[in-house]
Amino acid sequence: MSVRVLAAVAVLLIGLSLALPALATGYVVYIGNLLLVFVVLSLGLHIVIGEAGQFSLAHAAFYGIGIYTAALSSKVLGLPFLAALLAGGLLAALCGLAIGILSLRMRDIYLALSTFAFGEAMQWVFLNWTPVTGGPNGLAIPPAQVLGQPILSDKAAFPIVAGVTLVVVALVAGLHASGLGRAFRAVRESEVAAAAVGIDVRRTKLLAFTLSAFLAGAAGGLFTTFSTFIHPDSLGFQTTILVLTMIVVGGVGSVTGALGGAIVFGLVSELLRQVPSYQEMIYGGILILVMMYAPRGVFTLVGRR
Amino acid sequence: MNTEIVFLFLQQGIASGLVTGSVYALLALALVIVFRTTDVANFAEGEFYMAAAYLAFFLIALVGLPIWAAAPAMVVGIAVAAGLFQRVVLRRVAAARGVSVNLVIATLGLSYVLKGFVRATGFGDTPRSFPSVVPDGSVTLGQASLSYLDLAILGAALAVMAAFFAVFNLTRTGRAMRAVGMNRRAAQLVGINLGRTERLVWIFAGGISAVAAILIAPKLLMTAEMGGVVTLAFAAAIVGGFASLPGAVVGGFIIGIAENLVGLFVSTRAINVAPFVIIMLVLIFKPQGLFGGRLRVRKV
Amino acid sequence: MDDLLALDAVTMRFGGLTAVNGLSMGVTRGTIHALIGPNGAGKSTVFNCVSRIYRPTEGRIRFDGRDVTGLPAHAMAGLGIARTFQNLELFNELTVLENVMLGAYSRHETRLIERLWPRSPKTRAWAEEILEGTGLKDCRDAKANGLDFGRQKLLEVARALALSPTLLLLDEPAAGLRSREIERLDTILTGLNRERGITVLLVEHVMQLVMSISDRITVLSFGEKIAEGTPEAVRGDPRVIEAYLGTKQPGEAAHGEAAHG
Amino acid sequence: MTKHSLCRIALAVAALAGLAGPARADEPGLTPTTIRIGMFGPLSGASMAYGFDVMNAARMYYDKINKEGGIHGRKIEVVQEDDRCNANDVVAAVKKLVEQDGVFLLNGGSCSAPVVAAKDYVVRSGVPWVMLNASGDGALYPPQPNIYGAFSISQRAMGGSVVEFASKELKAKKIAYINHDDAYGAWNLEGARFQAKDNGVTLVPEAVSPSITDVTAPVLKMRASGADALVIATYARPAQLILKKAQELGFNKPIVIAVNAIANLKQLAENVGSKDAFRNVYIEEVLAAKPGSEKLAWIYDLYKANYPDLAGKPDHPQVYMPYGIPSAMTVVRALQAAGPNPTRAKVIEALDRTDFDSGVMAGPIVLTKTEHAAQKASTYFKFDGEGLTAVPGSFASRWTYQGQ
Repeated sequence: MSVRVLAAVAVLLIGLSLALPALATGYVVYIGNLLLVFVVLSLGLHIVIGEAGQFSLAHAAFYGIGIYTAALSSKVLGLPFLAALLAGGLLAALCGLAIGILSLRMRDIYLALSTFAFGEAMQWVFLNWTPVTGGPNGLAIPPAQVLGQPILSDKAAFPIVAGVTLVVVALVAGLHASGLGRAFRAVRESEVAAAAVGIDVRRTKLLAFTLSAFLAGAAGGLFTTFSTFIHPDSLGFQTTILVLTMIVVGGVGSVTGALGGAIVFGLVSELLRQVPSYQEMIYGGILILVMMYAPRGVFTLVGRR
Repeated sequence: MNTEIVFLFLQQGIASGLVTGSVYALLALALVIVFRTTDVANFAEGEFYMAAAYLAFFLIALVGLPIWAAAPAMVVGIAVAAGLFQRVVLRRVAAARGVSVNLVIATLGLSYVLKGFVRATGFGDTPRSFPSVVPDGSVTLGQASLSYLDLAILGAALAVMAAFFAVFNLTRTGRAMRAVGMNRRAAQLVGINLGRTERLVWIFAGGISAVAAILIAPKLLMTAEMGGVVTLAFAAAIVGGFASLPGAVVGGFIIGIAENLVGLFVSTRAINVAPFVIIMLVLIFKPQGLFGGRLRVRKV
Repeated sequence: MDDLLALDAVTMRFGGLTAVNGLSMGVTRGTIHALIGPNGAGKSTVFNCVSRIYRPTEGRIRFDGRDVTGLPAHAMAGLGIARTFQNLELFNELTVLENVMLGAYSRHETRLIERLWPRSPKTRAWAEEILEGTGLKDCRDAKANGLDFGRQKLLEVARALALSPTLLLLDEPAAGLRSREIERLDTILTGLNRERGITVLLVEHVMQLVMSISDRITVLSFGEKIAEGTPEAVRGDPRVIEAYLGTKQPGEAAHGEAAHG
Repeated sequence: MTKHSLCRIALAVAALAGLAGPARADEPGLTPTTIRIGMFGPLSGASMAYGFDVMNAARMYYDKINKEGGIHGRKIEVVQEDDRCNANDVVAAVKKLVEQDGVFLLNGGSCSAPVVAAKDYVVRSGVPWVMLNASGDGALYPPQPNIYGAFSISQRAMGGSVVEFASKELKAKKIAYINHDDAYGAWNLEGARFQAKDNGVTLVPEAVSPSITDVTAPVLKMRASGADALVIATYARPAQLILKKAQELGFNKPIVIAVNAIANLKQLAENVGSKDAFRNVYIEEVLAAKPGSEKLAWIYDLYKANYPDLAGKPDHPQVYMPYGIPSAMTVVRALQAAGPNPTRAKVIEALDRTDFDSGVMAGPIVLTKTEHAAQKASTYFKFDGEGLTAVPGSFASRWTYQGQ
C-alpha cells in the first residue's frame, strides 16, 4: 500500500468518525463497525497467507479467543477497553504461536487442514466449556469501558473502532514495506533462498502466525466494543472462509487488497440480504467469476505494492 | 460399565464405524484423486455428492424412472458436469494464476451455487431419501448388527478403491494421471495431454461422488446441507495422507470408528470433535499423514 | 595455511547412496577456487553441505577457523557466506530491488529497529548501489520472474553480493548464459575478487570461465577428490582427463554438458 | 433476478449511504393510516425451513386484518428482512428495521440462539418485540420488559412436557433423552431435568451435534442404559437417523419424538423405511389439532389464496408455517387493545395482559408481566407410520423461572 493510499484511508476513517455518528443511523454505523472488524481480521489473515504464504484456516478460532478474552476480562477483572483488547490479542497470539510450533513441519494442504482442525476443535471448546464461555447459551458481552465511561451504542463505539483499525492498517502497511515484511515474503517465495540470505525460516513463520493471531484476537476485542452477545455459531469455519474469500478476492499478498476485499465483500454480503432467494447463487457466482477474470484480485490494480 | 457391555460397545461401535468410515472413504477417494493429479482441494465435492443425490431423487421420484435406469443416467450426468466445470472454469482459473487458493475459492463458489440452486427448487429443506438399491434386512456379526445397505456401502468403498488402484497402476490413462501429479512439466514433455488428463480426473471424481450418493443418501438422508459430511472425508483423506488411495480408505475407517468409540466410551458430545483431534495428533507425529511418505527434499 | 573455508573428511549419504565421500579441501582466503567434475560428482552436494541445507553425515566444516558444522542454514549468511543456486531460487513475485534488499537482510539490517522501519532507507540505498554495479538498475522495479534468464542469473549474484560476503558460493553461475554474458560475469567476478577481496568458491561446467578466473581447482568424481591444483596442473592431470570421458580435454567436454547443466 | 430484487438492492445501497433517512416521529412507524411492523427471519440458507413460511403466515394474517379494515382504521405495513439465522445478521436486520425503517414494533425471529444477540439492543431501544416461532428462552428468562416469544412452545416447556408424557402416560421410570448440544438442547434439558426430578424418575441424557452422521453411539448407550422409554428431542434429520438406528439395533421400548424433530410425517415414514420402526412411536404436537384437520384448514386455505405460486412448490407450506399465526394474532390483539392512539408503552401494557385461545396452538396464548413465554401446552399422538391417533390427557411442564 502506497503512502498515498494510506493517507486516503486515514482521511476517510477520521472523516467518517466525525461525520457518521452525526449523520447516519445506528444501523449504518453498526454495519460500519462490523466492516472494520472484518478489515482487521482480513489484515491478520493477510499477514500469514498473503505475506508469509502459510495456509492458516484457524482464523475464526483466534477471533473467538479474542472476543471471549476481552469480554471476560472486562466482565470479571473490570479491565478497560484497550487493556481488554490487548489481552484478547495476546492470548490469541499465544495460541497462534502454539499452533505455529505444532505446524512447523507441515506444509500446503497438511498445514491448511491441521489449522482447520484446530479451528473446529476450538469451536467445540467454545460450545462446551459452558462455565467460561456460556456454552450454547452464548455470552453476554458487557459494555466496553473507555476512560471510565461505558460504550453503549454503535455510534459511541465507531470512533474507537475506526481509530484502532487505522492503527492496524498503518502498522500492517508499514510491516509490508519493512525488512521484516520482505523477510515474510521471502519465506513465501522460497524457503531455501530465504535461509541463504540469513532469514531464520522457522522463526519467521512463527512470527507470522503469532502476529496474524494477535490481529484476529484484537479484531475480537474490537467486536466487543459494539456488540452485546457472542455465540459459538459465529466462530466456525464459515467465518474463516468469509475472511479468506475477502483477501483472495481483494488480491492475495496486497495490503490494499485485504482492506478493499473486506469492505467490498462485507458490503456485498449485507446487501445480498435483500435478495434472499438468490443470494447463495449470486455469491457463488461472484467468487467463480472473480477467480476466472480477476485472478490477482480486484484491488491489486489500485496501489500495487 | 461391565465387561459384557464393553464388548458389545466395541463390536457394534467398530462394525458401524467401518460402515460410516466407508462413507467418508468413498468421498475421500474423490477428493484424493483430484488433489493428487490437479493439486486442487475440491471444496465443492460435498455439493457434487448432494447434486447427484438430488438428481437421482428427481429422476426416480419425479420423472418416475426405475432405479436401474436412473442410477447410470445420474452417474453419467454428474461425471459430465464435473468435467465441464474443469473445462470451463478451473482451466481458466489455473491458467491465469495457478495458485491453489484461487482454485479452492472457485470450487467454493460452485458449492454455493449448487446449494442455492437446490434450495431454490424447494426440495432442499425437508430430509428426504429415495428407495435404496439394496433390500432391507440385516446380518448379525457377533453381537453387532449391520444392514445390507451398510454392507453394500462397505463393499463399494473397497471396490472403488481397488478399481482406482488398478486404473492408476495398470492403465495408460491412470499412469498419465500419476505422472501429471508428480511432475506436470515432465509429463507434458513425454507427450501427455495435461488438459485431457485433468478433465478425466474430474470426470472420475464426479462419477464416484454419484455412486456414493446412490448408496449413501438413503442412509444419511438428503437435505441441501448434506454435503457437510465431506468435512469428515477431508479428515479421512488428510489422516491417510491426502495423496494415497489406501490412505483415504484407512483414514475413513479410523475416523468412523473413532467417532463411535469416543461417543460410546467418552461422551456423545465429543463425537464431532474427535476427527479434528485425530487430524491434529496424526499430523503432529506424521506431518504428511499416515500414508503420505516422507517429506521430499527439494533439489536446489 | 590461511584457509577461509576448510572441509575435513566430509561425507554425505542419502540412504544407501554416498554422494560425497571423505572429502577434505581448503579454500584459501582471497582466491577464486573452482570445484569441477562430471555430472553427479557431488559438487552441488558439497555446496549444500557448506551452506547447511544438508547436514553432513560425517566430517567437519570450518569457516574462518570456527566449526560451523552444527549451525543452522540461516546462520551462515550472518557469518558472511553468500550463495547462488544452480536452478535459480529467486523470490519470484518480488521486485528486483526487493530481492537485492533481502540479500542485505542479515548483514546490513541487523537491528530490530532497522528491520521494522518502513521503507528501510539505508538498505534501499545499499541495494541500489549493488544494482548499479551489476547493471540491473534499469529493471529494479520489475518482478524477478519477469526477467530474462541471463538477468535472473545475474540477479542471483547481485542478491548474494548485497550480503557483503567474505565467501561467495556460486553454483554454476554461467550455465545457460550466452558467451557475451559469460564475459561480463568473468569481469564482475574478477573485479570482486581483486578489488573487494571476496573469496569465491564456484561450481562450474563452463571451462572457459573456470580456467580463466580460477586460482585453484578441485576435481571431484563420484564423490571423491581426484585432483587439486592450479588450472594448468589440473588440465594436464591424466586422472582428470580420464574422468572426463577418457581422451577429451576437460574444456571441450564441458561445453557439451553446459547445454543441459 | 427480478427487477424487484434489483430495486431492493438499490434501496439498501441508498440506506447504507445514509440517503434514506429514518422516519422521525414521537411514535415511530405510526401514521394516521398505517402501522409499520418490522419482520425478520431466515429467508435464505440452511435454516430457511424454520422461518420462511412462518413469516409468510404472519404476513397473510396481517393482510387478512387489513382486508377486514385494519386496526382502528390503520393498515398494517410489513417491512421484511432476512436474518439468515446468524447473530450478526439478526442484529443488522433489527437495527435496520428500528433505526432505518422506523418500525413501530418488531415481529420476528425464528432461530432461538441467534435472536438472543438482539436482546440488549431491543431492551435499550424500547421497541416492543414479539418473536415469531423462536423459542428464544435466552431472551425470555429473565423476562425483559419488551420482549415476548415462544409462540410455538418454549424449550423448557417442551422438555418438561415430554418427560411428563413419558413418565405419566408411558409409565417410564428411566427415560433416555437425546437432545442437541446447542442452545435449544440446553434449554429443553433444563425443563426435562426439572420434571424428571419432580416426578421421581431417572433421566439419562445424551447430547449430540446437529450435524452427526453416525448415531450408533447414542442409540447403543440408550439401549444399554435399560431405559423404559426414549425421548428424541433433536432436529428432524438426526431424529430420523436415530429412529432408524433404534430399529436396526432392536430397541423395542416406546419412543417419543419431540416437536423439534417433526417434519413432514409422510416423508418421515418414507425416510425411516421400515414399518416395524413405528410399532411404538409417539409424537409431540403443539398445534391445536393434527395437521390437515378441519380446525386448521382455514390457515392452509389462506396460504393457498395468498401465495398460489409457493403453494405449488414442493414441501410448501413448510411444516412450521402455522406457528406464525398466533404470534401475529397476539400483535393484532395488543394493537387493538392499545386503542386508537397507540404508543409503544400502551402496546407493551396490552401485551402483558394477553390471554386468548388462538385456535391454532394446543394451549392458550398467555403473557403476563412476569412471564413472556406465550405457549406451553402440547398434545401427543401415536404414530404408526401412516395414521395419527390422539392420546387423551394433558401433559404440562411445571418448570417455572426462579430467578438467577
